[in-house]
Amino acid sequence: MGPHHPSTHGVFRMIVTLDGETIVKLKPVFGYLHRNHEKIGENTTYLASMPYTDRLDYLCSMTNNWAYALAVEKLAGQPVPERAEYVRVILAELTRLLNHTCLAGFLMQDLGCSGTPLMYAFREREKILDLFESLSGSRMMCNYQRFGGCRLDPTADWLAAAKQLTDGYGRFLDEFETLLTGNEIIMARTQGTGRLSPELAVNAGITGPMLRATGVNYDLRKVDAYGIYSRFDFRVPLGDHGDVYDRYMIRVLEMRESIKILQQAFAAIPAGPIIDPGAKLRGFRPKAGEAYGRIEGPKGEIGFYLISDGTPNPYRYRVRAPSFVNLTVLEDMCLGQTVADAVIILGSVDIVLGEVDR
Amino acid sequence: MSVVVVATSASEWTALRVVDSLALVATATDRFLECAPVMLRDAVTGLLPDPWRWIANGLFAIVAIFAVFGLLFAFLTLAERKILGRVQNRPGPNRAPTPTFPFAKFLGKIRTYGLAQPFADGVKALTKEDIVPDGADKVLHFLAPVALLAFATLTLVVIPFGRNLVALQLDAAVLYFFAAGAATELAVFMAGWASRNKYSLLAAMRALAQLISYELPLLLSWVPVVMIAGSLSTVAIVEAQAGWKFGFIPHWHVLTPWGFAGFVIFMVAALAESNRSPFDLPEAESELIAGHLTEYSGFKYAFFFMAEYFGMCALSGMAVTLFLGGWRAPLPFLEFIPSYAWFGAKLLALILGFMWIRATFPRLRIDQLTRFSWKFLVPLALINLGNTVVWALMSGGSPALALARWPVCAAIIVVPFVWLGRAQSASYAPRTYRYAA
Amino acid sequence: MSLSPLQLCLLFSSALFCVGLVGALSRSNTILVLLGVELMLNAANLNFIAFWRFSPSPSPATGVMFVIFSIAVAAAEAAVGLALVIAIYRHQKNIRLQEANRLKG
Amino acid sequence: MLGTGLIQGLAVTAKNLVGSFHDPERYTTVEYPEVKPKLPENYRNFPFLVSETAEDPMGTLRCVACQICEKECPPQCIYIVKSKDKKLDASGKAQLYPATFAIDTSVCMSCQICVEVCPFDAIKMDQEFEIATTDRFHGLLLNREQLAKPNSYYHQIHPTEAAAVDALLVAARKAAEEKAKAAAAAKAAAAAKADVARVSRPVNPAAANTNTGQETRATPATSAPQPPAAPSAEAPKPPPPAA
Amino acid sequence: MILPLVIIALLTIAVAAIAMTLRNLIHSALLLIGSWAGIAAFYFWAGAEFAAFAQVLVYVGAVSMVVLFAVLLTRRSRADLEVAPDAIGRGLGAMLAGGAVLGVLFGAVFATRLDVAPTAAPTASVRAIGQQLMGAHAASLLVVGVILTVALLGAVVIASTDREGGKEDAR
Repeated sequence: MGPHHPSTHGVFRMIVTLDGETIVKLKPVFGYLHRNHEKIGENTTYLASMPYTDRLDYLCSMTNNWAYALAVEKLAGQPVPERAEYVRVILAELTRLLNHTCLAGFLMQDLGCSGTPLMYAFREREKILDLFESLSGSRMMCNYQRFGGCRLDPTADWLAAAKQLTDGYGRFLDEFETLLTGNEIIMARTQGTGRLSPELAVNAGITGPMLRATGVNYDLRKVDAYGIYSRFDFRVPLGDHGDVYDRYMIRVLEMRESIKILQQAFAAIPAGPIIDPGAKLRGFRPKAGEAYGRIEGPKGEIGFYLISDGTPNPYRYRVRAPSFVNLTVLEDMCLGQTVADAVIILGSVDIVLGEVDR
Repeated sequence: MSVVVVATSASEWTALRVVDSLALVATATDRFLECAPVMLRDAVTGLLPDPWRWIANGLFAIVAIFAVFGLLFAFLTLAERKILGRVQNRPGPNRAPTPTFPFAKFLGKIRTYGLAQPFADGVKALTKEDIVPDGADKVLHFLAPVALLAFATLTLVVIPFGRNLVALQLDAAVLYFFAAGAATELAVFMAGWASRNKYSLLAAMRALAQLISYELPLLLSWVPVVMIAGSLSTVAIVEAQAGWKFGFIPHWHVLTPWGFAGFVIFMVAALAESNRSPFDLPEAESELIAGHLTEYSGFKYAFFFMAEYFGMCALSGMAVTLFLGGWRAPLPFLEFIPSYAWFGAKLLALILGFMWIRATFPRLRIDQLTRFSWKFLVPLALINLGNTVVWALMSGGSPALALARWPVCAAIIVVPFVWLGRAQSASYAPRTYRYAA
Repeated sequence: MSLSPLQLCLLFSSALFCVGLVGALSRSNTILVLLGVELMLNAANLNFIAFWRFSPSPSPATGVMFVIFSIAVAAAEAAVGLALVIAIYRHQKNIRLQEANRLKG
Repeated sequence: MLGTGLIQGLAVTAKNLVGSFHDPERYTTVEYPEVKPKLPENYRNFPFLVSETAEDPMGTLRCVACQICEKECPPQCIYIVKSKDKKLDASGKAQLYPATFAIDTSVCMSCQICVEVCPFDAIKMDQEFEIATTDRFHGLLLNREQLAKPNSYYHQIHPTEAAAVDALLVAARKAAEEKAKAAAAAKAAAAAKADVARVSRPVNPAAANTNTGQETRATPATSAPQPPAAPSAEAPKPPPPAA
Repeated sequence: MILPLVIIALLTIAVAAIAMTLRNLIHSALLLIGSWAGIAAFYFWAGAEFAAFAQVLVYVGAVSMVVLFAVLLTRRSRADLEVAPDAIGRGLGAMLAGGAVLGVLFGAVFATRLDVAPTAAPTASVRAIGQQLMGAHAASLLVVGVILTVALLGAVVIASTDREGGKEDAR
């Protein structure tokens, strides 16, 4: 199925050998969107590669920024003020809502609904993107986090608008679920297709909703408890079949958890500086050393590994992209399924080519 | 409402049975609107000598059907995209400008809320370059859309649009309808085979498997109607649904348990037969690009599109005739509205239902599709046959028996539905999820 | 030598019969032979209807009955015949009539 | 039972179909050419150069060609050539100005880092997004004349931000004047002392209270007072390394 | 009244003849299906509508599918369809036999005096056919039913032993 097949999310090619309808061998081919992200990272200053992190996983730029900022702060030992931590959590959870809604929409589109769930998903996504735009200036390429805090302080009415959105999100989710989760056709098509065993998932280094759908309890927000996640109480949903239906349901349940986190965060956000006063913008020379900062992105564990040698440019700049790792098991899930299922399984893995190819 | 001027003309070859149309007019209620079309036609054909009158009748009918259903097709495509849009919270096409002629610049400025869209599509389809793959055998490539459209139009001939507006009054009309319907498979095969590429042949095979496996439930679902109505001719079936019970419940077949079950099976099978919504496997975008239509472009593609809509209109027209009491008004005092208006309203209601389903459901996989037909629809249709027999037997006796037959027949059809439904959905169940500590 | 319509029908059906015969005999492809036989069967049906059409007492439509039954049986025969053709094909990879002469296997 | 999930699905689409006619929340399309969408205030597209007055945009550019933004720009899409002579800027100091200042908008990804690092608030983000051109090369290479826009335009597109920036500028200019006056007074006193102590001639290193060369608006070390409503335009500038 | 009969007859014979001589298998199969439709038209003319629709439903609807599927499944490449012209001798022999049979039949038809009154077409209404089917021929109807099911199962068994063979029609 060629690079611009209508069902792959971006330029991604699958060489599928068929026996009748069932798949015998599947070789994913990607690299069409390789932009040499990591080499650029080595030739520019730490600050300059921040806007490039938006282009990694172009659906959730806020979490990419946060992961990179976290890594650099770990490298340079940069403290982060209280309010910035809260704003970062709020933005990360909003991005999670955004990403999971998008995924549900694309998955239904692969299943064959002629666009209806996708349009509902995009209607909600637009609202979140408008919030990002009024905060950071651009809908998807926010470039909003800095080392030691955030660039702009969200105003009171921005926070009110965001709170009003999260309260309304529960209603949208209920409507979305009544349309889809109970639908017999969807259940018939997705339950049992693309089954992933927990052992294989753990060995292949799968992270994020795909891993939790197989039943493995591994959520960085609980494991690392980075930022101030330890202050919020939320639950981590786990599936037990590891098939396409589970991945869809896990993401929907995670959205509900994110809404809870957001509501708690809005209630408890303190006033105060948005960025650490001592934070240096230009001439930022971290001491030599290495650091690996990772957060629980909507697609899985997104991590940045930096080695600095005291100069303004990092010596080594490595991105651990969840989509790339999750893609490695695509063949194991597709064996024995029909062509129509391969398309759905790819959809449920939720890959974004910008992140896969870097 | 679409005024259907359709001639009543006896089947040409059996001269004996020419039903004198003038006689029919006298019996019908003589409101002007009701029999305007027939009188108009008689006025025209009256001038011609006898043998030519029959040809004039035929031509009249053909012209009327093509005119009405052609326009209906055009505006149905627009309605489909509008409804799909509105369901998805967007306006749907409204940007097609009215044609601007050099001398009438202002024409282009009129905001036509999308009404000019079908004509724009038509022009686009006409002007699109018509690609024929070099390997394909030209004859079949050209013949496929023509054949498909021909069979689809043939089925329209036998549906009674109004009180005495039926193009061809046949004794075995329903059988004729499904004979013409069954021939569409041939055309689909030709299309798949003629475009000479692997994908479209695979899709043609899938389409045929689907058409064949859904033809049986389609046929089985109208047998009860014929058993109760006692005749195969559509006009007689509509006749059988005349009259009202207790003054306001019409005798429509759909209001009886077996009738409702038959109607549901008929509609599901009709959905599959015209390749729409949950069963639109041949044109499954995500798998085979456009199924057996990949190699067609320009006007031939529009032909396929038109044939699909004609098929949909024909099937829902037949559903209206069989189950919803053809052109009968639902309530006695609503009789003054002309009969073809009622038929049109019911037809549009059904087609809007088609579109509504298209906007909501995802697609079934090929094996689920055929399993659904063989394991669920066919047994249900057979049970429905038994159900009608019980209904007919119990209807003879005392009123108590008449009352008792409602729950009995309802039970006969609902219990297997639930049991088969459970068997059908054994492979999946709504799941509950646990949360980590 | 005025030809009555019945005679015309008979001519029509016999001509069709002969075309079927020629087809069946001349083609080497099994499927076309089967189709030729099918055509001959239909020609026979034609006669039934013709005689029923011009028979003095058309009330018991025996002719039509016969035709319906023969259509049903012919359909069954065609189905089985073509299944055989496919079985032969799988056996000897082509369906030329002449080579289907081995009874073994 | 088999059909229940499907029927619920139909009910949802029906609700949306009906909803889209009366409920604005369910009818989200904005018909663009006729109805322009309202842009949030922080929206940013390509940068532009701020000039003090509208009449002579070229003459009163705030930019002093310090080339910080040229170095800091991630995709390196800014090109500056310093002018030979100097001209007076708004606060009366002789400053360089950019002879040519070109931004290649085909390369620029509007990441707004140049606005952050610019110590003189000379470059800001524009909100003009209908800038399609037919010419791929020259059309997208905006030179100084095309980039310069008056401060009033800046107020018009970013009202709160512009107000904050102006407040800072005015404060800085006042601070500069006092310093200048204080320096003049100190000079006068020093001159007087010099006459008196011509003989003793003590050498007291003049505290470098006025840096020559880049006149930087040393913002107070603590972060800019948080304007309660307006978002602070820039992160506080650390005093650049001593010139 | 004779005109339609003559038209249908000539058309059907012409279509059948071309079908038999065509080189391309698919074309000849499709033309043959056309000739079946011609026969159905003849039934329609003769007044037996029920037979006409049965013929169309059974032959043009279903058996044609079986034929086309069989044609498709028994070819390896497209070349197989261009059936090579078989030995001329064989063709000539067939023509001779056919001609002889035709001569005999025509002679018989011309010889007999079938003076039949041109009565109007008897209408075999569906109700009458139904009664007879259920009445006099009820037993034979059941027998035909059994034949059909047995033929169906047999065909499926023969065709699909190991490989997924011919797709038998549901009829």
